[in-house]
Amino acid sequence: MSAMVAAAPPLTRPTRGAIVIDDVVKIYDPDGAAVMAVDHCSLEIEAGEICMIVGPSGCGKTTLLNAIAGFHEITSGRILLDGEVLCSSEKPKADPGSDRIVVFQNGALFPWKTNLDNVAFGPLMQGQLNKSDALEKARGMMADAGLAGVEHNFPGEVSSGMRRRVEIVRALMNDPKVLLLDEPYRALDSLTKSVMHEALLEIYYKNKVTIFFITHDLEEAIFLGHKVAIMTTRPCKPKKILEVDIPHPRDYSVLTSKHFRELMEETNEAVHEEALKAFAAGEKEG
Amino acid sequence: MSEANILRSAIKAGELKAVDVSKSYGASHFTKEVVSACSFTIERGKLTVMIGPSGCGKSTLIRLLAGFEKPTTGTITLDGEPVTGPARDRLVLFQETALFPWMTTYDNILYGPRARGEVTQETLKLAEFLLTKVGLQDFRKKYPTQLSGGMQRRAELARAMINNPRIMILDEPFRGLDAMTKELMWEYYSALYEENRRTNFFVTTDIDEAIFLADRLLIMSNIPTKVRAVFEIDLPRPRRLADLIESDRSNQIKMEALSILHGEAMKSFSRGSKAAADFVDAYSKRMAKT
Amino acid sequence: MSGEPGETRLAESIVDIRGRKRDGHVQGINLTLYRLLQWSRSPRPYLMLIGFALFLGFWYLSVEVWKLPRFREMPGITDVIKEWLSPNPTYGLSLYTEEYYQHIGVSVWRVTQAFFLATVLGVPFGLFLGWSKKFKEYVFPVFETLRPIPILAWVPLAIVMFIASESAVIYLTFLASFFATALNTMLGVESIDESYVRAANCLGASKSQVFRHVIVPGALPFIFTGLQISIGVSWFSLVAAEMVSGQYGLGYVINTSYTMVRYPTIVIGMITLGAVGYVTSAMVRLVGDYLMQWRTRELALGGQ
Amino acid sequence: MTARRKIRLDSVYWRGAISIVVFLVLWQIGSMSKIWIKWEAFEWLRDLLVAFGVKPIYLPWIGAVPAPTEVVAAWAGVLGDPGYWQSWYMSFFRVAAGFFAAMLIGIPFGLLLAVSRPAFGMGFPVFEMLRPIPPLAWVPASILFWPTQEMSIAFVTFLGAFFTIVINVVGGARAIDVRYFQAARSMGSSQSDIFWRIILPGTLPSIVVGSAVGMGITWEVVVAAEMISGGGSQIGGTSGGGLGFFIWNSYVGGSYEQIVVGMISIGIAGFISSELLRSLGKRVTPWLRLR
Repeated sequence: MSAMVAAAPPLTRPTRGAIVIDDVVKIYDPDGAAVMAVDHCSLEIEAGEICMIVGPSGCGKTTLLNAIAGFHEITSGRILLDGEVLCSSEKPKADPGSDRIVVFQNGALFPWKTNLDNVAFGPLMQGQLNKSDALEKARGMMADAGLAGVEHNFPGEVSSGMRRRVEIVRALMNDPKVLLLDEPYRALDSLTKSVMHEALLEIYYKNKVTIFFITHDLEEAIFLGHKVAIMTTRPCKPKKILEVDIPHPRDYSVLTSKHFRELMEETNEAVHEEALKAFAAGEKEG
Repeated sequence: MSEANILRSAIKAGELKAVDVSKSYGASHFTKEVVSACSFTIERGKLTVMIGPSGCGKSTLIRLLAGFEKPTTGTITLDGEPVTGPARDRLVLFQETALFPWMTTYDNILYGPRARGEVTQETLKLAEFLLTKVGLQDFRKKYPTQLSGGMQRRAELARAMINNPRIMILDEPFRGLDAMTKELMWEYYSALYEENRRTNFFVTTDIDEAIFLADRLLIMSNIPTKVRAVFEIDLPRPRRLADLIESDRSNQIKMEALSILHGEAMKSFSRGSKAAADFVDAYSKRMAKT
Repeated sequence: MSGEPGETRLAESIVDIRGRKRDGHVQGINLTLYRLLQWSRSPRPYLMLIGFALFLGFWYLSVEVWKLPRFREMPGITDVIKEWLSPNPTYGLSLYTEEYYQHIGVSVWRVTQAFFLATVLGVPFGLFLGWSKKFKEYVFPVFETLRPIPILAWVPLAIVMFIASESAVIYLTFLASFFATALNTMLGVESIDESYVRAANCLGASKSQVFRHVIVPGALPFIFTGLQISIGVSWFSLVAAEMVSGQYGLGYVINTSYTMVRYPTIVIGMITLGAVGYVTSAMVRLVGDYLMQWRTRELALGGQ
Repeated sequence: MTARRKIRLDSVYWRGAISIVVFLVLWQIGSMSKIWIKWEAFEWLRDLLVAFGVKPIYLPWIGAVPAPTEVVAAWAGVLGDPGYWQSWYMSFFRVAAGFFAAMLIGIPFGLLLAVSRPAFGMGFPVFEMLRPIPPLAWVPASILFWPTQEMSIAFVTFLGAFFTIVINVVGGARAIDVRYFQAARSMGSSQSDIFWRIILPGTLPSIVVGSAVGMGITWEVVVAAEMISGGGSQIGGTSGGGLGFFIWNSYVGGSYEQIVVGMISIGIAGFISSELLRSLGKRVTPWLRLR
């Protein structure tokens, strides 16, 4: 947080972290009844882009994220990262790796490790750094993200907003190509949420990583994203792609600008429709 | 007479008045004041919204209004009579659902009348009407754990309305819902209010929710909480989300309210540990801009 | 009936609004002092005294004063205390006699051996049961068929299998603890949230690193629940084993003091067993709290 | 049922069956060690045992245990004998008596402790003082106190289940979220309303859990009490019957196969009673099932 936003160097796009989702289909078979979660979804995300995935709860957005991260298989289609095949019909399950790190909805900081040990976990496990270097780098990155002072607390002792930031720093410690965020700010109250948005952008401007961000909140999507993909209810596929042409670096005043409100109106209708369909179908909370 | 008219005619909207109420916990040198000399009126038939940074003591205030706890000083009166304990004329919807998990939706809704032994033919008809009103007529036999978050909230609204309280108190009821269901619930809840004009007292930390719902907006200070500012929201009713985004008046109110709220939120942050200072840093940058 | 609003609210409000600890340890000590103050001022200690007075009073009156039917033959409270505290007890067992501590020592040593063995074997076994599906599918059915057999049904077989009665007693006590530890450890591993394992995979941890850094610490709370049950169960089966086939130990003392018509010593044996059982399980809890710092601090924050 | 899923279920079933068969085979070989240990092919094993100071007549521990085939033969023999079934009945009767007494007294006592603060203040510390004493330590005192041997066994089985049930009921009742009381009270419920329609249903799941664990303990205690009072130690009077006594009697009579028959019978009896309890528990708490 120390570097003033305005003074940040003009934003140059990195050359890595481009994701191509090509005609992906995913069919679950919970006790026999085949349920299609993803229906021929195709989406392109450029390197270093913030791509927001917006859709009603339980529509299959998380299934897409799990496929990219390599937790679940896909039934058919392909997913590429910088041209290499992550998973395809032949190799349905991508193998997880530190180039694609997930930040989970209810958080996955190890409660039994201090915040510092959590952040240093990645490089330590992969043996890139020895213990003291890893802790040193971790301390630096945490201070950089405004988390100095909570290194030796356990995750359970700090606020949920702060836990979110520690988790993102833990991800960035491994210099990933892609950050996969699954509704990270859902449980926060809106005042803390607004601070989290700025903190995320702050970290993004310094680390230039591609962000695949799942959310229900349209305002959050348009405020943060370069690109907003609005998904249909289950089975999900992109219904409308919105290129958000508000220049980066952005900050909160964007929210009340005229252009932002126009973008909101343009997409609100599409999102509302899908929400009603999900609402009517009595979808149990995703 | 249709059930809707029965419901509407039976409503006696109440007026809740708090006169320099304060509440502190603990004893000897360990006391902690949560509410200090807080006075406000929840006008009859109005939807009053209270907003303040999370953890500023709003929930304690709600427990005082509902009668679960007694204020250390000051008085709370409903239509003149002092509030002594929990009663059917002041019903609370908590942040997490308080539907009884071991009762079906139908039994939950009929709990109040059955507990007071006031189940008549009319009550059963009213229950049917409310079930269809909240769109749960074919979920009557389901248990709360089988309903989605949005459905649980609507079932709880029905359970409260059948007891015909003079004032409905809601403590951030839509907080756990995802943004889309939340917005649908805003429109649904405000339509419900506009239909019955019962006195409603709604607590939240979300400024958009507050402006969309409120006739009158109370902005609370940081802990120990007291009323910091009052806004009359004169937006036309019935309220639609689409017009909220366009109307300049609502955006203007939002910016004013936000500036006060940030001031209060900053005070609560600045007292915390070093990390809190960074939050203040983020806020001060934004304040410089708006 | 509602929870004590004052105390838990206070714990929350003392800790900063965003759940951050206000100013570290100074707060902790004052908090416990304050809680002690509150406890002493609340009716609880006095009620406790009344409760004990009623129980012991009834025991005294029914046996020694009113001499109710059936209660007459029971040892009275005064005889028990006199026996327990006298330097040269009529039946040779009191706080001052060396033999008393010998029996306690033997029983405690047997439980420690059995408990240690059950932990060393039960925990890894439980971890593997929870960690690898295949291992569980092969081994768990056998485990489940043996588990319902009451431990004490093993007594005769144990005597046959282990010629020396000492190892028979240890085996029986071990068996009870082993089942409890293994089962709870397995439940612990299965209770770990999927996203922790996934997060570790993302961060490049290998299978064995995930096992060491996620599975073991994650299952720790359940493991210690299991150890608490296991220590209780081991005392349970030790008593029976000692009653049937022991030469030393508290179970043996209780048993022989019945046959030798030394009734007060029965009660002394029972009380000692209760006390020693309580102390050993308290020790297990302390070790648990120490190993799981992160849980104890989290619970303290929540006002527990 | 898609094919993939069907195979999955079958393989789990087969793996379980294979592991039990392997266990039985190993057990059989171990028990027959009396025979094959003498063959010269196992000369090295005998020297090894001697080196460990064990007489090389059979494998340590497992060698002394009768083989599954012998056990099955003994079981077939015993099936005809009415005494065997009579001991089943005696044990079930004693477990039922002790268990239901513990439920009848334990649940109300637990609810009383949870509902009224003074009762908890007075009762709980005494209860906690008595709880660590293992139930079987009460056998001598119970035999002293109760006139007949049957009642003393029932008392000890009662104690075994009582402590578990009370702890679970108190824990369950106190864990009910304060929100439910506040909601009920503000809708005008009386104290008895709150007890019957909030506290009792809210505690039901913990009662079910407590009774399942309590049932397990009653079986443990019955077996021991039957053994001890059935001559298992010098205390014994006349034969009390029951599976515990059946096992002890087989041991004294020297027919080790019947010991294992008795053990397996008790295992099955215990399994049946806890399954019965679990299905009853499911029916009593339908809202838990439909997670």
